[in-house]
Amino acid sequence: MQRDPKLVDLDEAMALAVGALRDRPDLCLGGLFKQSRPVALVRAVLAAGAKGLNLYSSPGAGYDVDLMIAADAVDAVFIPGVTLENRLCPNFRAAVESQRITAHALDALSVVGGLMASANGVPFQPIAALKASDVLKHNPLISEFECPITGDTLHAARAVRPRVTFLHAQEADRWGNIRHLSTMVYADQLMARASDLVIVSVDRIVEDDVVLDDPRRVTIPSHYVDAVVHIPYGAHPTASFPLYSMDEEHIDAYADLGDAARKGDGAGLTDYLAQHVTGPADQQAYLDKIGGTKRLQDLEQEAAEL
Amino acid sequence: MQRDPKLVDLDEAMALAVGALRDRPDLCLGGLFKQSRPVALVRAVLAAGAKGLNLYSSPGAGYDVDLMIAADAVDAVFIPGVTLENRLCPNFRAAVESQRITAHALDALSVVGGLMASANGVPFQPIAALKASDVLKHNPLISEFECPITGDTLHAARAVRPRVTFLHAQEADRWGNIRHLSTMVYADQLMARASDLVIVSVDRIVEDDVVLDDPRRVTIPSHYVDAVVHIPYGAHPTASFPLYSMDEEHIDAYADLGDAARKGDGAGLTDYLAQHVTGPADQQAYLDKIGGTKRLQDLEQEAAEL
Amino acid sequence: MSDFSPLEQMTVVMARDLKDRELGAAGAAALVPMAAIALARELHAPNLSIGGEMFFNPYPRRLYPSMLDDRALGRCEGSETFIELFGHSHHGLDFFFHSGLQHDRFGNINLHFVGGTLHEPKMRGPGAANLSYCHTSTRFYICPTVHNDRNFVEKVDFVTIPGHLEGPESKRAAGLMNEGPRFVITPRAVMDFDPDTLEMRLKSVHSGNSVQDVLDHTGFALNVPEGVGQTPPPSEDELGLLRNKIDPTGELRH
Amino acid sequence: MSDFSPLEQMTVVMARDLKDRELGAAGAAALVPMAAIALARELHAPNLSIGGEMFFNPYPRRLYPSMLDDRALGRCEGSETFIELFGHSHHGLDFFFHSGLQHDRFGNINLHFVGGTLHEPKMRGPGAANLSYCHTSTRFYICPTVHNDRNFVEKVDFVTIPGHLEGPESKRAAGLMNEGPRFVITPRAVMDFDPDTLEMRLKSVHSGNSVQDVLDHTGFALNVPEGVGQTPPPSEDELGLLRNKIDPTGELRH
Repeated sequence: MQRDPKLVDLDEAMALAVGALRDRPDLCLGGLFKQSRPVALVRAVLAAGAKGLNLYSSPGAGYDVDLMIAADAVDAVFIPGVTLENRLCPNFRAAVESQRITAHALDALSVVGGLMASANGVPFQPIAALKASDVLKHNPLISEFECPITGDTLHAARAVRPRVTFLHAQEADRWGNIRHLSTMVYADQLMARASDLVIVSVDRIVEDDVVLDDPRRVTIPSHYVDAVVHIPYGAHPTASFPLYSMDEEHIDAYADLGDAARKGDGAGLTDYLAQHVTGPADQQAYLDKIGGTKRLQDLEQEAAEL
Repeated sequence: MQRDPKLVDLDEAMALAVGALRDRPDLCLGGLFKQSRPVALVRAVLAAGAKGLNLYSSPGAGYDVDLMIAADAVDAVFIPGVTLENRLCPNFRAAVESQRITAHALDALSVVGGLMASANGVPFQPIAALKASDVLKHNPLISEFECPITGDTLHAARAVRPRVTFLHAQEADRWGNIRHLSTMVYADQLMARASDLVIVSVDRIVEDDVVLDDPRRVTIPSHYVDAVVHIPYGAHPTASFPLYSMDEEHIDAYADLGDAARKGDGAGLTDYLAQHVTGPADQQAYLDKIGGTKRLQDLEQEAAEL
Repeated sequence: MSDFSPLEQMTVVMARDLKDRELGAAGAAALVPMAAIALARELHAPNLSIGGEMFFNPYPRRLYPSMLDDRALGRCEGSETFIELFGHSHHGLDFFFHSGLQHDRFGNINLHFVGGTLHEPKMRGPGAANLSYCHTSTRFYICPTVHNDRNFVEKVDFVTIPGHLEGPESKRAAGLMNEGPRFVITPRAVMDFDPDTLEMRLKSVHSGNSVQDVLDHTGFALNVPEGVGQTPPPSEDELGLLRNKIDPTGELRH
Repeated sequence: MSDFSPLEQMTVVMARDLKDRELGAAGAAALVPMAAIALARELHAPNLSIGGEMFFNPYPRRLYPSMLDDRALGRCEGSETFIELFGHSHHGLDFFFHSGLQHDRFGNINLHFVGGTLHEPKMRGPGAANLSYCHTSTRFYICPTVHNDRNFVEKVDFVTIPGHLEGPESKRAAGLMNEGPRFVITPRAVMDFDPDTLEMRLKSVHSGNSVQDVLDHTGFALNVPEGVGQTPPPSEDELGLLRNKIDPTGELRH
């Protein structure tokens, strides 16, 4: 008998994701802000018509969350910080201000604590460091309780178990053992341990021996992974260090379209979604659209020079 | 101004350790069973006359704990499994049977949960997986409480904060950034995060750039480390993979002496302690005693062939 | 069939019961269980994963008495730490393995002491790290490498690892929801548990042993159902894989 | 003294207040704080550690607007994850930095919304990830890169980051035991807090600004104690290190 690889094509991965999200629409995204976001998987699930999602992430997100809101796929956002860092997220902001989505007021410890509880297999994670912020009055992930050891009032972050998690990493073997080569890995490993269904896009596939020769480089063992998809530049326009840097120009141009839409002119944004999300037949078509080899070489060059 | 290195000599490290243990005698040891145990540091603290210790460890320990008991340095053992794996620990067994030490009945989750709580900075870690064992009736680290989320009865492992932790790793830079090169790291990182004072022995010191060129290889950042001591073969007779394997013959010969002592003939054990613990002037004298270059080459050879 | 050792017989019995796509780990006394898992992966369970004890899918070049360090685990598909083990212990595995100083009629296991009390023991054992897999995992196997009237006793002096406690009612009362111990596999025989009473009973006897031998070496009156036969010995295939690929240094034959 | 930018002035003010052997982190809007920490390490605090946000002691070749990804952090003395950040958030740092959409008289910070309510906001801001360092750390600095009557208001619409709340009593009642915000450092001036009332007051005014300028650009009646002078400008040494070593691409001058 032969072992079954977990390496699948994007269509197979999306069939898994869409089915699971129909069951419970809680989707979690890996990376942080502009690094290692699973954007190709996000575009694919939008192209597949995802709707009504509850979005989770490591505590900071921007472009991809905004894009999903622009594509009208989101009901609620459970992410503490949503920003492009150098500017606000236009569609996030517009959708909250017009009450088309609910953006919960949360903090990092509640989200991370909830994922820790889920990964640890316990009903909650105690938190002792939340005090005095108005965020505590609205936060749906926590409740107060009395510490059984000290008698102090603590917060319990109830287990957060995403139905589906999308991650992006640099490498995997065919069995689904994932290798982040970046310095920062954020909450990707925690999310993989905390989630029901985990789909990972990787820039490249490596031979089995690459994994076995350096097991400590495996950031997420295959056990936690349901499907791996080989998508070169799958994090674009966010970065996948050390392979390529973030495409700030692309994100800024997108944000300009979003701001125009927020002020009433949605044509550019609609066209952007058609050209980049629903239009491209595959990742290569998308890469041609965003500037092709020339643009990608620039981003690789920036990453190589760091 | 210049940055102060954390690299110190063994005497300085022991001055730190002995002072802290006088304050509170809770000592925790890294590694597991026969791998990456900080044995040179253990010998040094025994030679410095440590007494009345409460010993913690990752959930499994053997030779070093038995040695500390043989040297009459231990009051209580808070380690779930104490064994040489191929045989029982002779001095541990004899000391418990004659009620010279208290060996608490514990489990892995209580100890690990207590260290997790300490590392996380919360008063306790909830545990939901402890059921029906007689260990629960005696375990001093946990108490029952009602889950604020589910209403179920859970166990709270109260934070375990060792006063001093000894670890052994393969490499460090002079600033105290630690690099385990072994595949298995066990609870070393967790202990470093959970403890007051952390002293690490390493087989070799590397240049600053070695750390900076591969930050993800840093298993314990300098922040958690109070002192690094350069002690080649500092884990002997336990292993420091991938550099050298465990010296099973040495451990077995020691256990034979322990068993003889348990049955009434303590001369061999007394001599062993004099020859190996209190006798050697330094690590080189110890290494000469245990077989010198020839023996060490064999252990290196075994590790290299794996 | 060529000659085979009791540990080889134990290995193949365990291997045959492990299924493809399961997740399991070998526990602390790992020589025979690790051989069994490796054999199952070679034979009929290529998607069986070894995990839950800080490593995934090791590829050791030979077997070692302990399988918890880099000698056996240095080459594997990923390493974790005790923090992830904490999570696995709660989420559970499909199978695990245990053995102890004492095993009793209901499959309870004692690793702490024999005679006296915990803090005034006549003989102190090693204790145990991992208690939770015995009930968070779907099932476990009891596999001591000796079988005599001192390690198989009517009632253990201390329940380190709960098995079936005192039967179905006590198990339910304690919240043990999974199967618990399925088989007891020793160098002499295979035992299972009566589904109604959860009492241990003889299932099959290894080559070279009689039913009476097993009863003589068991410290309680072991139930012997009708038609207990011989344990199916290792096949050529099983033994070939074991000796050529998994255990080239013959650790199972020492 | 050569010309210098408002952000360079902010940087040196912060750097001068950081001490050797402290542990701190820069927060999300990290350009100026990270420059300040780097400058302090060069000048008088070689043992100051940067940590608590998933990395230790980075050595970026230049500054970036965000300092939370591999552009700035790829070369560092160790990386962690959000799990370790959870621990640091409880154990606290020596110092941290914050800025928001609104800052009020008591140093409270709003990053969530301006006008309306949380779920029916007039203008929705980004929110914030890290709330705890503001009180688990010994102190923090408020350092927005703009200073006008819309981001300095009498009372924030929402307390994302608690500062001194409504003064000493409310702080005590809420269990905020540490110093909280020490200085407010903007492109125009430095403010501190009256030790008795914990109300913000002017401390010094940067070169090119008058006291009246600062008052005109502050949305509440800022207290002006006797003898408020000019902020000591960057020294040759400070500016040289900043421009040659820390910020060679001039991010602080754009």
